[in-house]
Amino acid sequence: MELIIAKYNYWIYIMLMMIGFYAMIAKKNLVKKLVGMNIFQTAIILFFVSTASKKGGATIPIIHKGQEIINPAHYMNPLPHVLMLTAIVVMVSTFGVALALAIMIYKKYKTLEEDEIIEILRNRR
Amino acid sequence: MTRKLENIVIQTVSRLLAPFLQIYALYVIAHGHYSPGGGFQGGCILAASFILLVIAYDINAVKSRMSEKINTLYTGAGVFIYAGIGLLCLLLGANYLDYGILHKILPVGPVKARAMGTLGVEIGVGLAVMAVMVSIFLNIASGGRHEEGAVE
Amino acid sequence: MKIFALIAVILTGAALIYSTFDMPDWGDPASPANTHVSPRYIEKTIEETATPNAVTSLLADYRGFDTLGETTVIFTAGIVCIMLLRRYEND
Amino acid sequence: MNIAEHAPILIIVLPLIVSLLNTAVGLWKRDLCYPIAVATLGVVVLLSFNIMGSVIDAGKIHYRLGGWAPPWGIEYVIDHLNAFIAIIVSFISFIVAIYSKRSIEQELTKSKIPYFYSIYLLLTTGLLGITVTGDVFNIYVFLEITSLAAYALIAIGDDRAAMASFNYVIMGTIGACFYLLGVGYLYIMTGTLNMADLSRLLPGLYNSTVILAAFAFFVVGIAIKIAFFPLHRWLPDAYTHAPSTVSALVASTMTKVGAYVMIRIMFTVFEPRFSTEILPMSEILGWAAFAAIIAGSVIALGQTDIKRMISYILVAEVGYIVMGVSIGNRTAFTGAVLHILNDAFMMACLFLVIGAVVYRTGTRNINDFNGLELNKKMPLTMAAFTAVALSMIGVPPTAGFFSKWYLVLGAVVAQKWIFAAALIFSSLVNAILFFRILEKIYFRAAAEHSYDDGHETIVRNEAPVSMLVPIYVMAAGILVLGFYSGDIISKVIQFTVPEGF
Repeated sequence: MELIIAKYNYWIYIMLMMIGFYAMIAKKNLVKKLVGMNIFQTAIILFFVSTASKKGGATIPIIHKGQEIINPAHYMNPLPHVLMLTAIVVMVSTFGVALALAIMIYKKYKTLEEDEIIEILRNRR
Repeated sequence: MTRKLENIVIQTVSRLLAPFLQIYALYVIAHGHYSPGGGFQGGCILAASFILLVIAYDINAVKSRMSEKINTLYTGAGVFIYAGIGLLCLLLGANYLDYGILHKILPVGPVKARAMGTLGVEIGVGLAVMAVMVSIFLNIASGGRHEEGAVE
Repeated sequence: MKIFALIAVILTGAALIYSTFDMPDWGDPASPANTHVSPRYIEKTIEETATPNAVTSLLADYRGFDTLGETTVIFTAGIVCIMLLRRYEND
Repeated sequence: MNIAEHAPILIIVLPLIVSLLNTAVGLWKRDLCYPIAVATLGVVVLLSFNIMGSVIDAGKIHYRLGGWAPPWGIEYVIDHLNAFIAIIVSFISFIVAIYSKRSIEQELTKSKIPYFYSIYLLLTTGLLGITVTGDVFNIYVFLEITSLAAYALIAIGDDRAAMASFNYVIMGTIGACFYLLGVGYLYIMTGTLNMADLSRLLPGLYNSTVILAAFAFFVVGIAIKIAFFPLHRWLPDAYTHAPSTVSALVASTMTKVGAYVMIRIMFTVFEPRFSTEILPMSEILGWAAFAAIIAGSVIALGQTDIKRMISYILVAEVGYIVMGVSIGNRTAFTGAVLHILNDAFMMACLFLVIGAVVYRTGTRNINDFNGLELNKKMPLTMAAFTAVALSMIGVPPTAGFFSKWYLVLGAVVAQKWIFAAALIFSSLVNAILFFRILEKIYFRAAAEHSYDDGHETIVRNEAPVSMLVPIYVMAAGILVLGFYSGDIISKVIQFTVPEGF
């Protein structure tokens, strides 16, 4: 029980990540792959943000006004949040570019199923 | 007839809502020093107000307010503000992005100058994020034609 | 094909779960992540940057160059979408 | 402002700012974009030589961004290896940029050209950013800039480029995410992101499974990015269907920078003894590299599309570098670093030559070369091609010979005979591959022509000068690097070998 409470955040992130990973490598529809990619990346965000928490009444890292002595244990760790703000932007950008590519592919082949595209390419040859 | 009536309700509400969204976005950008928020979040809200207009009206509603050229310029200008503040620090004799040196040209002390530099940077980020979000949305939604119903 | 993907995923997941046993406990205030570098950002943020929000000061000042990279990424995405998708009438 | 002092940041910021200006200038005057981009890259080359000079004179350069001391802020740490890779990246992107004008005009609509040069500069920014930084998370950010730019540049290629690029997006994202997870695992165990700080803190934690998992994430993530053998599937598609300019740039720089990151992680962040003794990682990587060399060479034999053939050779060449790193002695490591340089030049030159051929004839199929009489149509281009082909095979005194020599010698010193055999086997396969093409270019045409009517005069249709000059710079570079490889090793490469070898 102790173990579960101490580590469950990691286990949840691993399960989410594996769901996304499976969708990325096993699904044939390109948009489903992208959705898997998003789940995969969101799992990583969950992992980072969960490492920022501190038990014992820690709050968001905005320092109260007029505080003379600042105890770091009263505030959450800001660094993972910052890293994830950066990573979220990177993910949004990757997703936008991937969607643009999916639209290009759809315009060219009129389908988003990988099997059908491979079939079309083979016939063209 | 009902459809048209619904349209009127939606369009009016969105049109009224958009300025408030934009004000709120500016608040989120500017108040990032004291509360959760900052350039990226504010830029996204700002972009959402434009996207709301596209959904309620059509693409021309946004294109008439912010033409494509202006949008592209904003995209570059946002990053340019950021990189330019860094270069300014370099020219004033400090390391890149060392905002403390900005106190030479701002009427505040070195520590406050850091907060000022941060604010300038956040504005740049907000501008870039807003322009890019709008441009990606328009391109993906219209298949790159920037016309109503252009997706084939 | 799908079954291989499933096996690969389950194996990776099992290996990852095995590696979690050495990790710091969730919310442990004494974990290295919470004690080595990050306390300074909380303690000194007002003193050094006059910004009470540690996330903002860290994002735009201490690690400002990461954020420049981030902005560049989103700029790249915008330009990429224009280049890949935009079709002009005259060409 | 002292330029030499700030050169490490200027090589990143200069192309970035110019790429912003390029989009604005492109709205107003499209023709200006090309000269601006080329001039900027020229300045970047000068700056990176400047950095190399100061590293040779004064040792490691430390540059604190924002004036914050590490590990709180981001720090640039430049030693011989960084400066070496930075020169390779900036020089090749400069040369390829000169070349790009004509071929891009042929392959892209006019209105997209400003955006092309913007993204080209962003790609260079990203690669240089990865190269000079001393912070593991900063590498991730710049890795993503590079990747996004590369996805886009590949997707504007021929008919099937979009699909190839999409697969690259999926694989590349997995690779980048694994790298990010590796960063996260190191972060939760040590609490820092700075490389120097990490290498100070990590030795106490080498027995933890989390550190092992982090190392595995790093290696797998980077292996996907550099198309290391079992994970190489995206590379041939992507590089075959990309525009020829982009193939030349991306093939010659991205895998090399990836290899650099691998060396950094294995030998700077982790100590060499972790990568070689505590883990059997060097054994695993060595055998995977062995498989990469054999498989890359054998699959290349079966290709008829010349760009695809060279892509598979590139997979084998990546195997060379990883093998040299994994053997784990001084000679092999020297060979690997030297091969990063030589392979960058050879790949760039090969793709540039093929780009010129495609520009003039429109075919990439090796069998079509039979009737083309390329030796008479494009004699200068073909002469350059011959030089590169000899270097790929490893004929002295070309550059390719020396790096292979060091690699084989390293394998022999380590008594790994089978690795040495793989290297020699791959050279033999390269000989078959390139002599097959050279035969088609030089001899087959003449033989068939003799019992033809023989009266039609072959129009000499040489590649344009803006393409020919870069090709010759590269081809000359291969010969010059061969002559000066001793100097390069004694002045630069011997200082890159990690301690403990």
